[in-house]
Amino acid sequence: MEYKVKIDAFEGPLDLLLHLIKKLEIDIYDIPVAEITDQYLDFIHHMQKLELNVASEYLLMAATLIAMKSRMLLPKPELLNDEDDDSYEDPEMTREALMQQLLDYRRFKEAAEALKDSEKKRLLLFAKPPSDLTRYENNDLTTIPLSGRATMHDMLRAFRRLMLKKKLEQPLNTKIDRQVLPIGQQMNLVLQKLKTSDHGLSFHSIFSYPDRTHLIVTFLALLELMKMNAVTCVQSANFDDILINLGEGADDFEANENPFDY
Amino acid sequence: MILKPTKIRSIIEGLLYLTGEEGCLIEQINKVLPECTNQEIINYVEQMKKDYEADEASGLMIVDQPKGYRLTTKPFMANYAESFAAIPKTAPLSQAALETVAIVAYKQPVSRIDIEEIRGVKSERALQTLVVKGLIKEVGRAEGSGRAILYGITPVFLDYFGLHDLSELPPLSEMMKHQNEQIDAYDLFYDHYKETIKEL
Amino acid sequence: MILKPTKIRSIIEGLLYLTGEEGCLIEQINKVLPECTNQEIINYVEQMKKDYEADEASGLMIVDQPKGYRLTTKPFMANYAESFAAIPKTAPLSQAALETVAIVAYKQPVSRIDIEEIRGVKSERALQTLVVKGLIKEVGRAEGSGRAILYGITPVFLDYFGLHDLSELPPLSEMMKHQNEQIDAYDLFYDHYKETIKEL
Repeated sequence: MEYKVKIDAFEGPLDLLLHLIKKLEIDIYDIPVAEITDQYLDFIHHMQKLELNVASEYLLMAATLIAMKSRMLLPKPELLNDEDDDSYEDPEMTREALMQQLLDYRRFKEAAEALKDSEKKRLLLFAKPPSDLTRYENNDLTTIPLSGRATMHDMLRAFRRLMLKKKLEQPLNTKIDRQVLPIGQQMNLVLQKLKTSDHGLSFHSIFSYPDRTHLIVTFLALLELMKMNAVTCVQSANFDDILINLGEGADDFEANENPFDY
Repeated sequence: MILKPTKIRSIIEGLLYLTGEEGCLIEQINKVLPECTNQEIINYVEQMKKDYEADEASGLMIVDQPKGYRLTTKPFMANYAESFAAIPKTAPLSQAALETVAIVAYKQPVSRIDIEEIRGVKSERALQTLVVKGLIKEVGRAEGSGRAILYGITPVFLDYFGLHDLSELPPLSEMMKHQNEQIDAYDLFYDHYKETIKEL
Repeated sequence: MILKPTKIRSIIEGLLYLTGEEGCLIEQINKVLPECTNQEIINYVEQMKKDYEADEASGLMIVDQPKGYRLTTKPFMANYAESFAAIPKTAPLSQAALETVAIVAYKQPVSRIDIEEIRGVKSERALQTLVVKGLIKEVGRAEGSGRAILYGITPVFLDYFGLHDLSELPPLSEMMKHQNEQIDAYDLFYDHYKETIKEL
């Protein structure tokens, strides 16, 4: 018999037993305890890699099998009183229980196999992303009934789960935490963004960090720039996004010498 | 206005196209086609399924999803589709996860201990994977001191395995009736195992 | 191996379906079907165009676009698409979309590559969905040769998640402190599958 097997080729002691039963052409309804025990022990001796955390399950089964085998070799105690029965474990009962366990496990293993088939088929099927129906709809997310929406908690849980999955232990925002943001520097940044963008920037896009200090400093920087005519702000209607464009004073602005570094 | 059957069919096809991988609920189709009953819609789609399948010149097919349908490419298209980089590949479930999800599906609501008793091994990791993938979820707590978490399957499970509803799972008890056939299936299973073993 | 004309047709149909509203370049089809010349592909598609048009039971058609084709719904479908779009959406954002939008909220401005690094999977579709829904938008371009699109969140994001401003997002460092508890909290996430499986 070929024994060069890693333990992870099997899902556990029951799986290994089923494998042996199959391989030795044993009738699962009449398992020869001595033979299966020897084979089982032989097998786990030869397993190349018996990891400690999984080994216990295999060893427990080995112990059960050995106990069963040795009891079967012993003569049955005779003239038992009902009261004395407690101390005696009938190996036939243990064998019956093991058989039942194996049958149960095999049923689910077969069910898993059927599912695996469905999965395999399913993974071969592809579909396009949903079409953009916005041209047909009022694209107002607020029309989604509150009950149907994903909540903040949904989002945060999704995120935590993701972080856990990736085992990213370091907070992502260490870079921007406690960062000192002089207004002058922020004014510069806004101007640079505007200069590299050919169509102006939306008010919102300037506030790109979820950090209170950053928001306030950026807002102050924007007010300063407006005062200096370095930028102009346009809002086409109430509550519309404000569009920021370079102003006439932009070229005069010498950021490094500005007095707003407080 | 009474719609012709061909028209109804074309509308269903159009909706299935538009919704793509999200698929379309029977109920949604019904809202667009209020003149049809749900049963009529089901009949139309079932006929369309057959037609797609029979049409060798078509690369498309319709599959079930919970309470609805989805238009997908036929399996043979997988080879061709994979050359389009944008399609993300999904890794199949591990053997442990498959066994665990099968137990949850047939025995729900079920606790981790119940599952471990059947499998004979620790199943915490497999359960966690399945929860993260959304295939199972906590559906309650067992009575008694431990108040163990009880697991059940989710609509994602049905979708993942291409089932309309749980009743489409082959009954376990029936599987027992055909033990001889099952043994053959088991042989096949272990043939597969041997391959795995060789690869190791 | 020589492919049958019906097979070639079905492959083209499958590719056109998968590329959806983006469409497919003749050149791309040719890469998948190297045994056909561009002219042969054009002939196939032109024939398919006619067939779709003549088929009253189909809601789809093929339209030209520069150097390629696109599968789309027939014009009459607009009405039905509209009534479909008017159905109140009860489906919350997908898992992929939630993960992606969380990353954008915490890391903005952030490129697709950054997001994919964190998630470990392609995220183009999730980004596309979020842009379409108005939750995120392009806020600039990364420096460097690629000039990758940088994404940030929009006022719709704040509104959708019921925030007054971004400072109301819990700091990441706090969130990450309770990782162990989170494992149990995961299944709560699937609470939005409000229906238990029995109700399906």
